[in-house]
Amino acid sequence: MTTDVASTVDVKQRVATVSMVKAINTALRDAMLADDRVVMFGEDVGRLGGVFRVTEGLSARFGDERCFDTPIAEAGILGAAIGMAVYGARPVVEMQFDAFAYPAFEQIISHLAKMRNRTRGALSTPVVVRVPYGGGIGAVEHHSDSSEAYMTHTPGLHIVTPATVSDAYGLLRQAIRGADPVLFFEPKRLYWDTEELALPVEVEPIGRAVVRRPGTDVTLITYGPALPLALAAADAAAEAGYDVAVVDLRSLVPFDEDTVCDAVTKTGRAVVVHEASGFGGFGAEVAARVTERCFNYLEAPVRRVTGLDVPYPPPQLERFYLPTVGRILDAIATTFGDS
Amino acid sequence: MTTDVASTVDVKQRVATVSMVKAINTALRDAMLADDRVVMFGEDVGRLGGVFRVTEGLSARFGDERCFDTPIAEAGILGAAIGMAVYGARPVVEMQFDAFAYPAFEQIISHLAKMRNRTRGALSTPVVVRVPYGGGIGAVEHHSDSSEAYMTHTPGLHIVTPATVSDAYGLLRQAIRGADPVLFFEPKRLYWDTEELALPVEVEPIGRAVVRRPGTDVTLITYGPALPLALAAADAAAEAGYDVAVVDLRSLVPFDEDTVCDAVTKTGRAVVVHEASGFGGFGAEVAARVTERCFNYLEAPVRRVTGLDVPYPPPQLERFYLPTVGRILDAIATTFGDS
Amino acid sequence: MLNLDHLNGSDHMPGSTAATALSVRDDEETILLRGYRAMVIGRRFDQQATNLAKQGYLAVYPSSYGQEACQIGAVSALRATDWLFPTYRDSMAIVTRGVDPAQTLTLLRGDWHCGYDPAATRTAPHCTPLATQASHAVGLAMAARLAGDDTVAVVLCGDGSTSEGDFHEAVNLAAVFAAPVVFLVQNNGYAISVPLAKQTRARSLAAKAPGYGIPGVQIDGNDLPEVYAAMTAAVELARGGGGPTLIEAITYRVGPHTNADDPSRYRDEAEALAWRRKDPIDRLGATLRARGLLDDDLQQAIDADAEEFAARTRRTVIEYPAPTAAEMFAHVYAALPPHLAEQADRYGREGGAA
Amino acid sequence: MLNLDHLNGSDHMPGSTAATALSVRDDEETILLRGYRAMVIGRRFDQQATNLAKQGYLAVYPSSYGQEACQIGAVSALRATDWLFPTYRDSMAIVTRGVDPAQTLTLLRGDWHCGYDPAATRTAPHCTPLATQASHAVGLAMAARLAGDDTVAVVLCGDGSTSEGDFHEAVNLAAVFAAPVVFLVQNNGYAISVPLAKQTRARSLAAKAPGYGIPGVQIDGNDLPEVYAAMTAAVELARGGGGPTLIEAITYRVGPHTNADDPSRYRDEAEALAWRRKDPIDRLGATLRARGLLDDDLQQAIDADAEEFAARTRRTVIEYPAPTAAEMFAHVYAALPPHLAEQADRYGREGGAA
Ligand SMILES: Cc1ncc(C[n+]2csc(CCOP(=O)(O)OP(=O)(O)O)c2C)c(N)n1
Ligand SMILES: Cc1ncc(C[n+]2csc(CCOP(=O)(O)OP(=O)(O)O)c2C)c(N)n1
Ligand SMILES: [Mg+2]
Ligand SMILES: [Mg+2]
Repeated sequence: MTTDVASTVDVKQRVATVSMVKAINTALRDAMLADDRVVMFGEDVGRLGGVFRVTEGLSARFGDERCFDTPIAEAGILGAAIGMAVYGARPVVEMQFDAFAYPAFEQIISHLAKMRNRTRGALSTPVVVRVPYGGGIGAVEHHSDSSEAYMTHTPGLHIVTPATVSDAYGLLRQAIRGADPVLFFEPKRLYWDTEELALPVEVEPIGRAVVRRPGTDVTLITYGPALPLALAAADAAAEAGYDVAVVDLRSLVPFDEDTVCDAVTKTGRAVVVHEASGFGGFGAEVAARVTERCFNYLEAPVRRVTGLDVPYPPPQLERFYLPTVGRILDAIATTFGDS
Repeated sequence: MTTDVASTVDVKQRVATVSMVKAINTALRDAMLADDRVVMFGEDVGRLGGVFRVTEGLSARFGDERCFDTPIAEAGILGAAIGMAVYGARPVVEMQFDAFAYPAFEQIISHLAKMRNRTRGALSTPVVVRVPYGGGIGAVEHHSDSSEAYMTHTPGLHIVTPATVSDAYGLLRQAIRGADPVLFFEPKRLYWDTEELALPVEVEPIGRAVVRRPGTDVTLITYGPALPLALAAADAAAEAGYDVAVVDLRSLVPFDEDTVCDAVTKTGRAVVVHEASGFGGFGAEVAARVTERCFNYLEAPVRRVTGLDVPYPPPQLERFYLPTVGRILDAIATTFGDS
Repeated sequence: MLNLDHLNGSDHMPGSTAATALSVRDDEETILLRGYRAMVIGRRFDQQATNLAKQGYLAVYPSSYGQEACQIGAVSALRATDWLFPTYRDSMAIVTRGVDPAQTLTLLRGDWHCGYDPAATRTAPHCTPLATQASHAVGLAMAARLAGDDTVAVVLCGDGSTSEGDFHEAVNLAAVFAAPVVFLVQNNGYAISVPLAKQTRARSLAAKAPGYGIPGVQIDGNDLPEVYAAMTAAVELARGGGGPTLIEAITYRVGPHTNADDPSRYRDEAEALAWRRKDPIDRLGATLRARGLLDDDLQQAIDADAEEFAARTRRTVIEYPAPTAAEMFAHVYAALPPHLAEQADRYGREGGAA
Repeated sequence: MLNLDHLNGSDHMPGSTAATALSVRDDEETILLRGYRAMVIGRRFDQQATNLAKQGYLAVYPSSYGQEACQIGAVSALRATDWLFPTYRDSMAIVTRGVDPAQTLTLLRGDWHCGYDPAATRTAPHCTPLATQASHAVGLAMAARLAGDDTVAVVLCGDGSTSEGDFHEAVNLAAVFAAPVVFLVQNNGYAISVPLAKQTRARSLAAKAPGYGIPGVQIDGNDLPEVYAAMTAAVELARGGGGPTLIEAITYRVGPHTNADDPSRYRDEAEALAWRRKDPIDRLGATLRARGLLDDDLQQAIDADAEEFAARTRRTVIEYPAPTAAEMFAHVYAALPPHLAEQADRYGREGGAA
C-alpha cells in the first residue's frame, strides 16, 4: 500500500475554526492524497459535493474516476464497493441519509460483513460506508433515524461514530486505512459544530473509548450526537453536587469494555445515553455488558436515557422524543435512589 | 370482519401427533377458512407448498387467488403485502429463509412498521411475515441466521416466535387476527418436532410469556429454538441440585416484563439463552431490562448464553457456535459464584 | 371473491371541488378548460408553498413548478375510487385530487407525517424513500381486484427512482399479475444534481417496458392533453384487466430540488430558461385562446380563484394546530405494549409544539 | 491511473488443466473438441457430486445437469485474469476454470463457506443470496479498469434472479459506467418450482437489455458453439470498452433444484424428457462425429479422463480435512475485537468436526 503521506502533506496547516463537515471533507481529501486506491462514490457526491457538502471539491480535485455520482441504487452502490475492495481499491461510499441505507442492508449483512470470513481471509472488504445519522435537524420522516443498532449485532463490521470535530477527521482517516469494513455514522446534528484545530490531527485509535470528563459519582456512557448533551447534563449535575464522568465510546464495535468498566467501577453508578430508541438499542448491550463485568461495584442498576420507543417524530415533536438534560438528571438521581 | 368460525369448523378433530410444520399449515388453513380476507403469497408457496411444505395444499384448496407464487423479489413481496393490507386484506407472506428477508428490510422498517403511525391510524398494515429462522439444520451459509434482533429495535412491529407446536398454531392464528404487523419467526430446527394435540388449540395471548418450568434457584429466560435446550439444561441442573425455572418469552415485542420479573425476583438469578449472536442481541435487552427492574433482588448479574459473535458457521461447526447444555450449566454455576 | 371491508365504494371524492376535479365523462373542451384551470391553481399553490418555505412556515418544500401538466394530467384521469401513490414532489397532484391544501403540506410543515386521511381521499402519504411506494400500489390494486372493485392505482415517481431495485420489483410484479396499476415516471431531467444521462444509458425510460412485457410510452410531459390522453388510456386499460402501463413523461424541474437546493452548482441556468419556453400553462393557454375557449375575463376569473386558493393555503398552513407529544404514542400500535405505555405516561403528557 | 495492489497479473490459471482449460487463441476445432471434453468431464463431475449428496457426503447439491453448454461455454471465453461470479448452481463452471473439485464442493459439503482461494482463481465464492453478486462484479470490473487492467467480470445467474432488485441495480450501474461485465442469465425454465411464465411477462429476458441501453441477446443455451461465440463476443466487447452485455441462454434444469427437491410436485416429467432430447453433449458429439473430429477411441479417452476426474472428486471430497472451531474466529476481522478474543479463547480451542 502507498504509504500515508497526508500527515506530512498538510503538516504546515495552521490552527483554524473547523466544522465537522469540513473535517470530514478534509479527511477524505487527505485520504485520497495519501492513497490512490481510495475511491469515493454515491448519490450527488460528485459535482454537487453531497447534500451536506461533505464531498465538496473532491471530484474537481481528483477527477470523476475517483469521486463520482452514481444512479440511485443503494444496494448496488454497496455491492459495487464490495467488488472494488475485493480488487484492491479502498472505496468510501455515502448513503445520503440513515434510512436510505436500508436498501443496502442485505449487502452489508450478508456480504460486506462476511466476505473475509467466508473466504478464510483470501478476500477482504475494507469499505467505509459513511452514514449521516440521527435527528435534531428538523428533517421530515426517514431523515432522522439512528440506525446503528441494526448494525452492531453483525460480526465482521466495525461501527464507528465521532462526537467531536477532531474525531470526525481522525477516526475517518483510520477507518479508511483499516483492513475491515467500517460503518461510519456521522451525527448530522453535529455537522456544523466547530473546533479550533490544525488538521491533520492524530486521535486515539478506533476501539478506544475516551473519558471526556472525569468524575467520581456516576458515569455517563454515550457516543455520537448525544455527547454534547451528556456533557451539558454533567455540568448541570455538578451544580446539583454530583461529580459526573462522561465516556465517549467512539466505536461501538470494537467496544472498549476496559475503559468503560474502569470508569464504572470507580463511580459504581452508570447511565447510558443515546439518541436511538431504547428498546433493543445499543444501550442495552452496554448496560448488560457493564453489569456482567462490574456487578459487584454497582450501587444501582445501569440506567438508560434514550430516544422514546416510537417512530422518529416530525420536527415539531423532536424535542419530546430526544433525550434531554432533564431526563439525564432524573436518571442520575434515580441511581442515587433520589426519586 | 367475517367472524372466526375456525374453532367450530375443526372442533371435531381428534388428538393426533402433529409436527410444527403441520400445525402452522393447519393454522394457515383455518385462518383462511375463518376469514376470506386472508391471502398467502411468496416464493414457492403455491404449487410446491413451500420449501418446508408449510403451505402444502393451500393453493389447491383455496385457489391461486388466495395462495400463490410470486417472482423472486422480497422487497416487492413485502411492499405488495403492505398495499393489500391497506386495502383491507390480511396478507400472510413467507420469506423463504431468514437471510432472504434482508432485501425486504427497508419495506419492513420504513413502511410496515410505520404506516399506522404515519397516518394517525387511518391506514394499518396487519401483515404477517413468516420467517423460518435459526440454525441446527445443517444448511449452508445464509440459511441459518437468527435475525430477530434486527427487528426488535423498530417500534410498530410485533415480534413473535413459537417454541412449541401448540404455540406455533395458536400464536399464528392470533397474529393473523391481530391489528398490527407481526414478524413471525419460525424456528426451523423445531419444524419436525411433534406434540400430541387436537387442533385448534387456544394458547396464551401474544405478549404473555409462559413459565414452562417452575423453579426457585435460577431463571432461564429463552424463546424459540432455544427452549428445548433450556429445558434440557434445567433437567441436567436438577441432577446437580439446582431448581431451575424456564420462561418462554413467546413474543419479544410486546415483552412480558411482569412474568419475567416475577420469576427472576423469586430466584434472584437469571440466565438469558438464545441462538443468535450475543453482542447486540435481544438477550442484551432482556438482561438490561430485568436488571433495571429487579436489581435489588439479584444475587448475581444476569448472564447470557448465546450463539458466538461470529458469522453463522458451516454445518460441520454449528455445534461449536450454538449454545449447549454445558454452557448453560456453566452460566448457572457462575451466578452462584461456583466458577 | 374476497369480502374486504375495503376503503372504496362511493364515486365521490371528499373535499373534491369543481375547481380541480375532472371526470373522464366530461367532453374534451371541459377537460381542457378544467385542466388549464387546475394547472393555474396548482402553480399558484406551489408558489405559495415555496414562499411559505422561504419564510420558515414550511420545513422544506420540493416544488413541481413546470411539471403542472404531469401533476394535473395524472390525477385528472382518475376516478375518486382510484388510488394515487405520490412522492414528496407531488403536492400539486394531491391538492388537485381535492385534498385540503394545509393537510397536504402537513408533512412539509414539520408537522405530523401525513396530514390527510389516505383512506378517505384514496391518496397514499407523500413517499420519500424512493420507489418504495410502487409495490404498495401493486398490492393495493391486486387486493381491490380480489374484492371485485374496479379500482386502479397510479404510481408517481421520478426518473432517478427508476434506478432503484424497488421500482424494478414493483413493475415486474404488476406485470406478472396484470395488476391494475399505472406507473407515471415524471422524467424532469434530474435526480437532485444528477442528470438523466448519469442515471441510465437507455434511449428512454419507456424502453424498460418491454423488459417487463408491458406497454410503455414516452410522452410530452408538458402537454396536458397528451398526458391526460395517455393516462386515461392506461388507466382504462388497467381497469379493463389489461395490466399495467409504464408512461415516461418528459418534463423539467424548473426550480431547485427543494428550497434548500442550489441548482447553479450543477446545471446551466440557460437550460432552465429554455424549458420555461415550453411552459405547460402558457402552451395550453395559447391553444385555448386560439380555439376561443379562453379570454381575458375567464383568465381573470381563474386567476382570482387561484389567488383565493393560495390565500387559503397560506392562512390555513399558518393557523394549522400544532401536534402534541401524546400523538407520538397514539398510533404506534393498535394497543400500546407495556414498555411503551410507561413512556406514554411519562412523556406523552407534555404539551404540544412551541 | 490507480495503483491497486490488485489480484491479477499472470495469464496463468493456477490449477488449470489441459483437461478443461480453453484459450481464446485456439482455433475452432480445438475449441469445439476441448469444449466437448469439458462438458463430458463436467457432467461426470456433476453426477458424482449428486451421488455424494445422496450418500450423505455432501450436505446438498444443486446440479447443473443439462446446462453444460452454458457452464463450459461461459468460462471458456474467459482469460485467467478475468473474474467469474458464480451461483450455487455453477460448480461445473468453477471446476472447468481449473478450481480443485474438492475445494469447489467445500461449501456444499457443509465444510467451510468457500474452499478455494477466490483471489488466486479469480473465481468469487458460490453466491446463494440471489443476484447479490452481480453488483460485486460491476465494482470489481470498475476497479480493474481504474487499475489499467483489461479484466472482464462475468456474472452467472438464473432466470428467477432477474426479478430481484439487485439484478436491476447491478445491470444499470454496469451500463451507466460502461463497466467491463457480462451478465449470462441461464434461463433453465424454473426458479425452484416457479416456471418462467410466473417470473416475467416479457417475451424474453434479453428484452430487458434495451431498458438499460445495452446489447441483449437470446441464445440457445444447449449449443456450446453458440454460447461460446456469444460469450466471446460479449467478453471482448467489454474488454474493449464497449460496456456490458446481457445474454439470455435458453436451457433447462433437467434435474431437481437440489437433491432435496422433488420436481414431480410441480412439473410434468414429459417436459424434462423432451429436453433430454436437446442434450448439449449429444448434440455437440454428433456434430464432431459428422465432422470427423470425434471417434470411439477419442470418446473412450475422454470418458476415461472423466472417470478419473470423478474418482478424484469422490476421493478428495471424502478425505477432505474437517474444519476446526478455531477457524470460526480466525477471519471475522483482521484483528479480533476484545469481546471476540475472549470467546476465541474459550470456544476456539475445541477440536474439529466429528
Ligand atoms: C431510497 C432513497 N434513497 C435516496 C433518497 C434521497 N433522495 C431524495 S430525492 C432524490 C432524487 C430523486 O430523483 P427523482 O426520482 O428523479 O425525483 P425528483 O426529485 O426529480 O422528482 C434522492 C436521491 C431517498 N429519498 N430515498
Ligand atoms: C435473495 C434470495 N431469495 C430467495 C432465495 C431462495 N432461493 C434459492 S434458489 C431460488 C431459485 C432461483 O432460481 P433461478 O434464479 O432461476 O436459478 P436456478 O436455481 O434455476 O439456477 C430461490 C428462490 C435466495 N437464495 N436468495
Ligand atoms: Mg427527477
Ligand atoms: Mg432457473
